[in-house]
Amino acid sequence: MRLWVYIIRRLLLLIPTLIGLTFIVFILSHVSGTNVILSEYISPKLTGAARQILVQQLTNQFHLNQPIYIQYFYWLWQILQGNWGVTNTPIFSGQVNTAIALFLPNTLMISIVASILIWVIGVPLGVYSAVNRDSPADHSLRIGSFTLYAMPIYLIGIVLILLVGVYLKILPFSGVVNPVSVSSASWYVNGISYPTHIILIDAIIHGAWGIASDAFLHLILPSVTLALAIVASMIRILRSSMLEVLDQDYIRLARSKGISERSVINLHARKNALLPVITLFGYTVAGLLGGAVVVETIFNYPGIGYWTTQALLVSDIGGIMSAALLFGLILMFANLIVDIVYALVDPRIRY
Amino acid sequence: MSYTLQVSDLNVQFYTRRGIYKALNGVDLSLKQGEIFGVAGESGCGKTTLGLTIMGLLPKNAAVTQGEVLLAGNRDLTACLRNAAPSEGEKFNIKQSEEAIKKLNRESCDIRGTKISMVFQDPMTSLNPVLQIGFQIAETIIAHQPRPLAERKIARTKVTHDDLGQIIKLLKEGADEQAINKYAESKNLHGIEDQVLSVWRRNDLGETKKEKIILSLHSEKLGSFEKLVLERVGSGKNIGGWMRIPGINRAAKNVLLKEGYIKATELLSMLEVPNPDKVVRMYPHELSGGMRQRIVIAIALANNPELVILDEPTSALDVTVQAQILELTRHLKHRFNTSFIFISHDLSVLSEVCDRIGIMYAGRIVEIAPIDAVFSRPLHPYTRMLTKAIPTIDGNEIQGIGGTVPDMRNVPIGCSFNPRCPDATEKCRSAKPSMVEVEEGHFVACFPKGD
Amino acid sequence: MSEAELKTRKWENTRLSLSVFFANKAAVIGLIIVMAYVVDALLVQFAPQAIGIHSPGTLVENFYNTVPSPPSLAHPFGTTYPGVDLFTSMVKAVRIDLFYSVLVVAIGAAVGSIVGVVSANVGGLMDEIVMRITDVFFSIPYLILALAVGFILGRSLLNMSIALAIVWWPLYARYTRSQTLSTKEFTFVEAAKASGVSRLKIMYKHILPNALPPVFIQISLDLGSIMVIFSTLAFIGFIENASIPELGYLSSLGLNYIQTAPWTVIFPGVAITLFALAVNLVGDGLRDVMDPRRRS
Amino acid sequence: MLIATRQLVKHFPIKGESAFGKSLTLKAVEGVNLQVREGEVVGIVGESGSGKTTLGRMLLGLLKPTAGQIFFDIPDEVLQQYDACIANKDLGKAAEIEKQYSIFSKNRGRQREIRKKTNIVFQDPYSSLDPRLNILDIIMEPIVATGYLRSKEAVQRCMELLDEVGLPGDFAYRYPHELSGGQRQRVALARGIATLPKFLVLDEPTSALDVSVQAQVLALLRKIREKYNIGMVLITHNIAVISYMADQVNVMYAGKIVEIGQKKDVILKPIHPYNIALISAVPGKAVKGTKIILKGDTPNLVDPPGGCSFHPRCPVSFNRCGWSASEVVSDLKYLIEDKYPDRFKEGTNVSINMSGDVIITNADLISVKELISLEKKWTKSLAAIDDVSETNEGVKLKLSPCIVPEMYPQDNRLVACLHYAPL
Repeated sequence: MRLWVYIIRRLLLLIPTLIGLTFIVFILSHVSGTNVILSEYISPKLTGAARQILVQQLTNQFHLNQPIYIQYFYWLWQILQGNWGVTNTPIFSGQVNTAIALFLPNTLMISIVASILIWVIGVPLGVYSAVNRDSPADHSLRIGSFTLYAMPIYLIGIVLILLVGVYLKILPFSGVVNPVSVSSASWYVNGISYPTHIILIDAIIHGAWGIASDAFLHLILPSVTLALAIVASMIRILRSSMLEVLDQDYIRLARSKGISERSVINLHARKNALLPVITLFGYTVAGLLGGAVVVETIFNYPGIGYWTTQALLVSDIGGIMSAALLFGLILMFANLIVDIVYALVDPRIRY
Repeated sequence: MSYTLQVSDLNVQFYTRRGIYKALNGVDLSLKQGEIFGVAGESGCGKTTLGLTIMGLLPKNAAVTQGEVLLAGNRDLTACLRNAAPSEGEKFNIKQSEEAIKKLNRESCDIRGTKISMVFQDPMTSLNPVLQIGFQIAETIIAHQPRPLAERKIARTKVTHDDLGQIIKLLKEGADEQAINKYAESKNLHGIEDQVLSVWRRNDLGETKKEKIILSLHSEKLGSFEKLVLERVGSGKNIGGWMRIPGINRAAKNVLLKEGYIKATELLSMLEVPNPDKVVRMYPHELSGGMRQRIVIAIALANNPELVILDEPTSALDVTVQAQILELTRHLKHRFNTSFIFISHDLSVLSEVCDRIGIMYAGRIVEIAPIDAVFSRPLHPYTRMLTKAIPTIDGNEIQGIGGTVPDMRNVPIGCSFNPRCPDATEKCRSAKPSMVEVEEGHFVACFPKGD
Repeated sequence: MSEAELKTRKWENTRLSLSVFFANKAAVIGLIIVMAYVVDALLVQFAPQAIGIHSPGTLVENFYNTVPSPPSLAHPFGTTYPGVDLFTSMVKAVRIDLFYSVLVVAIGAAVGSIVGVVSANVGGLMDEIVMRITDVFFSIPYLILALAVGFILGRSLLNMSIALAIVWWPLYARYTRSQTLSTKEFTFVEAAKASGVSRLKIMYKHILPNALPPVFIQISLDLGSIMVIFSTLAFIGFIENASIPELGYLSSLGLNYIQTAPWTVIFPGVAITLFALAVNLVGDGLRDVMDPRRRS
Repeated sequence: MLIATRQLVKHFPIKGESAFGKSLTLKAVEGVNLQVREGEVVGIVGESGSGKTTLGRMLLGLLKPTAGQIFFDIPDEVLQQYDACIANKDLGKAAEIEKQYSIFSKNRGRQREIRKKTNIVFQDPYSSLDPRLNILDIIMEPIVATGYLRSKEAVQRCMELLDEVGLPGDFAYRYPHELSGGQRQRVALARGIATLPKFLVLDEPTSALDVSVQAQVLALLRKIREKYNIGMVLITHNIAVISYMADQVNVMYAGKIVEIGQKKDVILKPIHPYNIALISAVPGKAVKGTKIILKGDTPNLVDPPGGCSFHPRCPVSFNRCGWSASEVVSDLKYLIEDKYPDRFKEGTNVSINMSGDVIITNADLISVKELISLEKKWTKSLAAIDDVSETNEGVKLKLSPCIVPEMYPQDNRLVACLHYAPL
């Protein structure tokens, strides 16, 4: 079974999960009765006859009078066509699609930077603490990762803000970019940068290095917070799987070959130890996206998470449900990538 | 009489939470050149610990309290392990033992894999599941003998078509290895003879096919970077200097690795592995148990070591596959003139292959006998009862040994077999018998019946 | 071999596991902290007056000086936004947090393990369906799913814990299922089947006693992380405008005073971290006791 | 007859990389006929992958067979009657016998009866005893489960059993992890004979034990057999253990029984080629004659070789043994390209045409014939070539049809080898 057969099989497996995901989101958004949905589209001030006409028009538009599963298919058809409904939250109100186009890039930015940090920090530390087990470094690392694992994400964020932002004053800790430096840029119109809506990349495209560096500084703190929250569990998993691998026969055989201890660790042990970490990376991505909600609120970094919490405060059902669906899709895509990477690394899966 | 290995009064102890296990209580052993020495014993007698101690692969909670292991007369392998062991009364310090093991690993890099190598019991777990077979073989060659590899490749670029024709003519006239070596030396094509001979010795190819392969060995083109690496390694210098930068270092290693794969193919064809060039690219999980054990043996013999320790190599294999491996071991013994230590719990397997057998009980060698003497005239009561307990296919009466294996935390004083020994005397319970040479080459650690 | 011998045999076995546990200093410290939290919660629940707490259920707000004041003799941990004394409200908050976390773990573990055990044994189609359902639950980040479910049920603490339980049971279902499947591989299960023991009896006499202990350890490890998630949900404003003493909510009160009054957020946060850390240490210690390799 | 099986088959479905749809199956056991009399010890010997363990588990009903019947406690004449019915296709009567004697019959009484009269002892002493129960509960389990004795007498019975297997009485309150391998295997044996069964399956009982402990356990097995006249099926890969314990011996290879007979015939005078190689491969000086070293590995059971499944490795295989076209093609390719490149032009190509014959393109008839006669002795597959003819497509090689060997009687034993098939 070569690689592409395996990938196709994974894709086919995605379909039931996808249907399940959309069904859950549909149930959640429709279980509280149709009037809640209508309240989304009709401003409370509208009353009397005008309200009736609008209600009637919306009912047949959304087929609200038909049985539940027919509604589901219509709703799903709407989603597939890209019309995800409407949301009104303090920071943004209008079509969900534009909200996504606006906020998604920022969240992806933080998540990707955080993932890179997790792998760059997590792997060497996990391997190091397993190799010289019970050394002082190992103990401090374990205590550090235990504490980080036990700390709620918002506490990590606040501690970082206090330490780095307030006390040392070297890193900005709120918003995406310093409004002063951006006000003059032509491509930055009331909070939205064009063409990619990510200020850092747009600044680079437009060659405004000052703004780019400022945007980058704003990016560091949220991603570091997110990374610290997840790196703790990764170090724990990597350390225990590394310890298990170091007891295996093939490591003893590698040592009996007389090759240097460093290559025994890097070539033989590390690759095998990473396998369970890769499979559990799907969970860390879930933690990442979950964490983004909190991190964006603390650093008021306008991403999907910030939009979700705003939607929660004003109980805007459209926002929350589309956010849940969006996060679900991102996670599913991430899990697919994780499976493919795993098949690449572990030959036993491929054939 | 040159001994490849001398073990004198070796004592090893394991410190666990449930007490101190005395695994080895004074093992004496001297191994002649090119000999297969069998170590037989039941589980818990310390035979695997003996193999691991010689290789220096003991776990953290183990310590060599006494005795030494001398390789080829001078090199003491267990020095740093010994002085890490706690002296009498002092508590075992795991930190110290860990340091000692790290030091030992660094120091014995030039012995393990070249002078001594080891084959473990279960072929299913001995090979790294995520690395290719060729890589795992080439790795040990590159670690210890990068220079011959480089020379082989350079030789291939320098050799001309008629040189090869000349060598084939020599081979056809039945010239032996030295003659070919001399010829290669004269044309300073060092390294070509090794490749030609390994192709010539393959018995799964026809005469003409071999000639075709040998003749195709010439005029190999080299990239500039490859040339640089090979020159450097060929002249004996290791990959140092500016080549130490990670990116370049890996590329340099890959150059050698490609040649390592070719050498691995030759090794595997010598060990009768069918279509070796395909196997080199495969992963361990695609091969059967017997095939994997051959590959582990190939790894062990890659740098033709002086001593190979085989720890129960055939116990996890089927009878017919085991016969293949035992046949292979006999064949290798003549071919390589290395000495082997063959550890097994099954005396009949040892009788197939070994020249001398040492019977171990409770961490000591109680009898050393030439192979035919073990079954015909066993001297030590334990050996006598052991040979009687093995069922054979003509359905003889078998008789077990009373009692159980002694608890290694408090080994019985005097001769450790006395609780289960039928003719144990008062002397056996008090004094520890030393090895006595009853016949030529036949030693036993037991008081003669009389006193 | 009288009854006495049997008892000493059992006692010797537990003595060994106790010695393994208490040799692990960290686990002991963890145990002490957890005990402290539990005692605090019980005291507030049953004898609030004993420790001078008047209204265990609500925050005592004092709107005269809403500006948070630094830690002083009167207020050991200082006060937070609406003039609420942090120390007493934190003491009150522990009860609520602990109760709801335990509730979530209990529901999640109960539902999860039953589903896991049954699907591992019935196998076939049912097992496949359960696996697909858990896949779906795993495909949404648990914080978001909890948000969405909590939002539908209404934003009260009880609904929040039900939302978390709904999100958390698939984890236990998967874990119990894999434990049960690996226990079924042992040959003593087949030996029991061969000696005529009924499937049901094999289940609760052989498979469960060997499969469940590791699940209990996983539960103890999760108690800490559930409390963290619970307070995170409260922190991002899941509870409408209730003035309920909850550690996450207390932290959120001090959110816009970070620069001037950092203690308003730090102290409740540390309280949660301490508990989660302690529970993890205890869980780790228990795992060493269970793991045969470490006992030798 | 204590136990009799008829055409027993077991295929395990595997989630393989089948070509979209056709589900692959591992053919573990293929058409096995086994017979065990009261008090007789039948040895089943074979290497890994020969299906002996699967067969053992099916005899006790732990695994449901894909096809075939297993009868328990069936009188001999009813068995002959059943064979006759099957022979002349009288399925009605056969089904009726099956309903009455098969071990999978539905009525509960019969099931309880069978459970009481049969049991099993496993190989690995460390995983066949429940770590959470003490020895008393372990041994008592079959007694209580089948209602053989009430719990009060059961404790007494356990003490007797412990004494029977040579363990001190105070072991009853110990836990499995406090015992050595040999002691655990004795406890497993005590559990096996707790309800005085008439039939006991021993799946590699002594392979995990040391030689001295193995000798004690084997002696104990012999004593129990004589004392209680228990019929046993001893499954092992160790031929010496078989020669010590068993009366009748079945040698299995790739899911089929290749030789059945008394111990003195099958082990001392083996005639099936695989059996000869197996006996000669047994280590130890006692084996006379030269050693036969088999090439290759145990066959892949997902699509086993056609005809006699040993033919690819068999030193004495001949044309009707079951050589398939693909095997002949691969051997010819190897010979043409590797061994005799000078005899054949570059463009020679070997392929299989529609009707299953082997076609060699642009090679002349004489050199092909010469090659076959030269290499026939070593490359066995060439023996399957009946005739070589020149056709427009190229040189055509007609292969002889292959026959699946049955059990043919040969000097008072049964052997599945075409050499001994009546012509």
